[in-house]
Amino acid sequence: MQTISEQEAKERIARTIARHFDQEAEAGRLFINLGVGIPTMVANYVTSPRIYVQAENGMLGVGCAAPEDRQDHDLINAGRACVTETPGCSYLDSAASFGMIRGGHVDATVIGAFEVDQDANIANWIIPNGKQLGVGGAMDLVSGAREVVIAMQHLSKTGKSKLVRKCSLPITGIGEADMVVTEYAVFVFEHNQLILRETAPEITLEELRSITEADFIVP
Amino acid sequence: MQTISEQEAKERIARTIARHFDQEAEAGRLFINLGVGIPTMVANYVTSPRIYVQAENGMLGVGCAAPEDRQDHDLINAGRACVTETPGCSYLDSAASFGMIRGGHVDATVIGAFEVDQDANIANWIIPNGKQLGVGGAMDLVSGAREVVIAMQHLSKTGKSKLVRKCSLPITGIGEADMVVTEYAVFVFEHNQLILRETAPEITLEELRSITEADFIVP
Amino acid sequence: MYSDKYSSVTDAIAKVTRGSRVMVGSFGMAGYPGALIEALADSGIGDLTIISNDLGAPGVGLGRLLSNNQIRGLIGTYYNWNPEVATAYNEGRISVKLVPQGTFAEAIRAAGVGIPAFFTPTAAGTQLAEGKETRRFDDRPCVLEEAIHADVALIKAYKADELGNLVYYKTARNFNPVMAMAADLVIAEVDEIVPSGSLDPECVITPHIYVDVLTMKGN
Amino acid sequence: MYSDKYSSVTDAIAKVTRGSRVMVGSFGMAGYPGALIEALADSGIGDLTIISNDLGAPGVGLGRLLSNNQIRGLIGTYYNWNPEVATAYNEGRISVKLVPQGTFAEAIRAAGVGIPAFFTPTAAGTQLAEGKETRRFDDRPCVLEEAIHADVALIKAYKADELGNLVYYKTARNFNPVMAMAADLVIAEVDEIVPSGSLDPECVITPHIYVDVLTMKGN
Repeated sequence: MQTISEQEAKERIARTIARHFDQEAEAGRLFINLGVGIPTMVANYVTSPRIYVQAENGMLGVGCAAPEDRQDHDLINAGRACVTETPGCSYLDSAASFGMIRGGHVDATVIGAFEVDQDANIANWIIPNGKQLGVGGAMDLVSGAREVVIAMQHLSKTGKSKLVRKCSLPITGIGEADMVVTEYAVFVFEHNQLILRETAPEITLEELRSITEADFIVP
Repeated sequence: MQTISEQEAKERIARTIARHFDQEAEAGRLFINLGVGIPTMVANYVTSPRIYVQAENGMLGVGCAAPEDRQDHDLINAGRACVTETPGCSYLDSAASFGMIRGGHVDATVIGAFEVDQDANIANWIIPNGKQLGVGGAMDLVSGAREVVIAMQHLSKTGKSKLVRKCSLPITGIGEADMVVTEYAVFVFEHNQLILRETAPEITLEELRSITEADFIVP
Repeated sequence: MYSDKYSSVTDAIAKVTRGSRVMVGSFGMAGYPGALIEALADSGIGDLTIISNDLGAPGVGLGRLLSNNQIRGLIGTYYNWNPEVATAYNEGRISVKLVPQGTFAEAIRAAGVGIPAFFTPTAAGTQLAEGKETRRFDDRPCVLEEAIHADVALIKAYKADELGNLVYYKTARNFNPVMAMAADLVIAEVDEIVPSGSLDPECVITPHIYVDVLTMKGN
Repeated sequence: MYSDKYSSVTDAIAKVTRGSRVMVGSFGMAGYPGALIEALADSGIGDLTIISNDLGAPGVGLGRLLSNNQIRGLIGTYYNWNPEVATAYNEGRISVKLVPQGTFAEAIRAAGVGIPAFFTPTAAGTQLAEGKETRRFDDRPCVLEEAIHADVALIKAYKADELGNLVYYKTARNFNPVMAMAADLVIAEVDEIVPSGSLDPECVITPHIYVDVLTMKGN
């Protein structure tokens, strides 16, 4: 099994998700919300003009990152990065913005995760080590967005599978994951089962099983 | 007991309430909502520049009735009368407008009533005769506005007291009335008691008692 | 101005099917999608549940749907402006569910923002709270009200941009923005379509994510 | 421009008393009432409960209140940007109530619009729903959340008119408009005060009914 650099892994995950969204957007407009980290990178790779980015801190139609000389610290996304406007964008207060999410109007959210289990439970808000104290919009997003796409490296820093049988960390939502994209594979949840959809060229199915704790179905 | 014409009665009620609001507005701005009928006439008599009219169909800062040659049928109050703007007015959707009312931000509402009883219950939304089918904003207003002022003629068309011991018609709200203004008297509810505050010059206390079914206290 | 959401009034109304729950914006005749309603009446589509504040006047606007026997049920707040509603209800031809106006607006917003139910002090202890759970908060009785959702919303806005962002005009705003969030299919009748980016992003009332179809009178 | 609501920053902050529940608008440093917070930190007023999305950064902005030991409790969504919060919490110096960001925004709005409690699918089945009533709607578990109210709200807006109508600037809007509805005393720090009538009535975000005090930095 060939190893992939962290940077390469992240870019591949973002590209894979961007391709998925470009395909979905062929049927019509697609409204997406992107979390911090790999999820934000997805915006760099989507090509469809019918994809619109929502930021839960109160903006629909978020544009690309603001160039250094044109940063406005009152024009930010939920990761506090300075962004730009797109034509037809609009601003919302936080209740209206989360209403848009909770009401099921946002087609997809891309988020990172510490763990996802084979029952589609997501753990991405806290590692109970006493150093973190925050949930932000994570729970609202996984329960509100129509499709929840998990963007994460396959293995933790210590080499453990992040796709697990059962989440050991506090969960963010019950059974909310719809798709998991790692640098080695794409999985979807259908009918309460985790199904393998794609495998990266440098990995065999056997190798994938060996680095994946969760049970998955190969169609 | 001297009789008063219906027109005179209505104008007197409206003037009395307007005077009450002018006094209240000496302490600061006063936001009021006016129902259809006598309540609307209150706007003609208030003199304080610190009184602002809210219309529950979605406007704060309602101006006077629109002159016939300047009517805009998309600029109306809740009685569907064409109105005008005042400087600093604003428009609201219905949820925001009733949020303003339910949230206790509107200082007072003036409404008519079929009956008010001595426990401050109000009946003003329906006479169960099968000809009416509507509640409108009546229940929201009596439960939401900080002060509920009832503007009604003392007697019904058939000469019965509208201030009763116990409402016989379906109620609009429990114990919500704060003040009742008729052409003959002003009453307030305090500590669960109906208290007489003012009497018109042409009526004696004895006469008032004889035309009032509800028990009231004379301080 | 071209919009990929643009449709003729007739094509737009063809999306309404027999038995649908249809929300219609308006307060009296303010903010009323007139061309859409005329087309719906002309279509003869029946068995409809109409969710609107009122039902216009006899044989006029929404009133035509009743004269045409297209209505199975009504959910709304105030039918006193159209006495044919009480008649049809008394004769058992239609069902009518009366809701206090503020609760009606809030319940529609709730559907839009993914809140299935909420407690409100409005109507507690009245006939309109019968059969509903009541619970005390801060020693005040409150009624549990469920969200009101629709299959289709027919709304009226002033201007749309090409994307479908909407702004409204004065008190024609009323229920239109909340209904735009609360239906599976949202059809907006507008007076004008302007280029994307020409509406101030701070002043967009209904972001385009909520709008499926744009149409204009006379097209 | 003169406004009868105008006050110096110092006089405005003098209205905050020991033990108050204080809401503060902002998301990170966007839409942050900086002058008011500096004055609050300078005042040394203690035993405060701060209701805000986050607590800025260590020793900066709202973070100063923690360094100064002015905080008894926090209600908010995300303190990972200020690790001193977790430390103070672990050492038992402050209480912290974490709320999902969308629930937080909705609960503040609820307080503003007189809704004492609502059901939401967000957080159902997670640690943040422990001890809360859960009920199924449409077969989906939902959590009962209560409104969040404050004694004082410190908010940041862009422009006010003389009356106190407010408009915001881009993503600096965030929690400010909902907090403006949800406190007994609302103090708004603005960049500019313009004449009444110079803000478009269609674009006012916070009507002046909600605003008690206007203040500006450096005054």
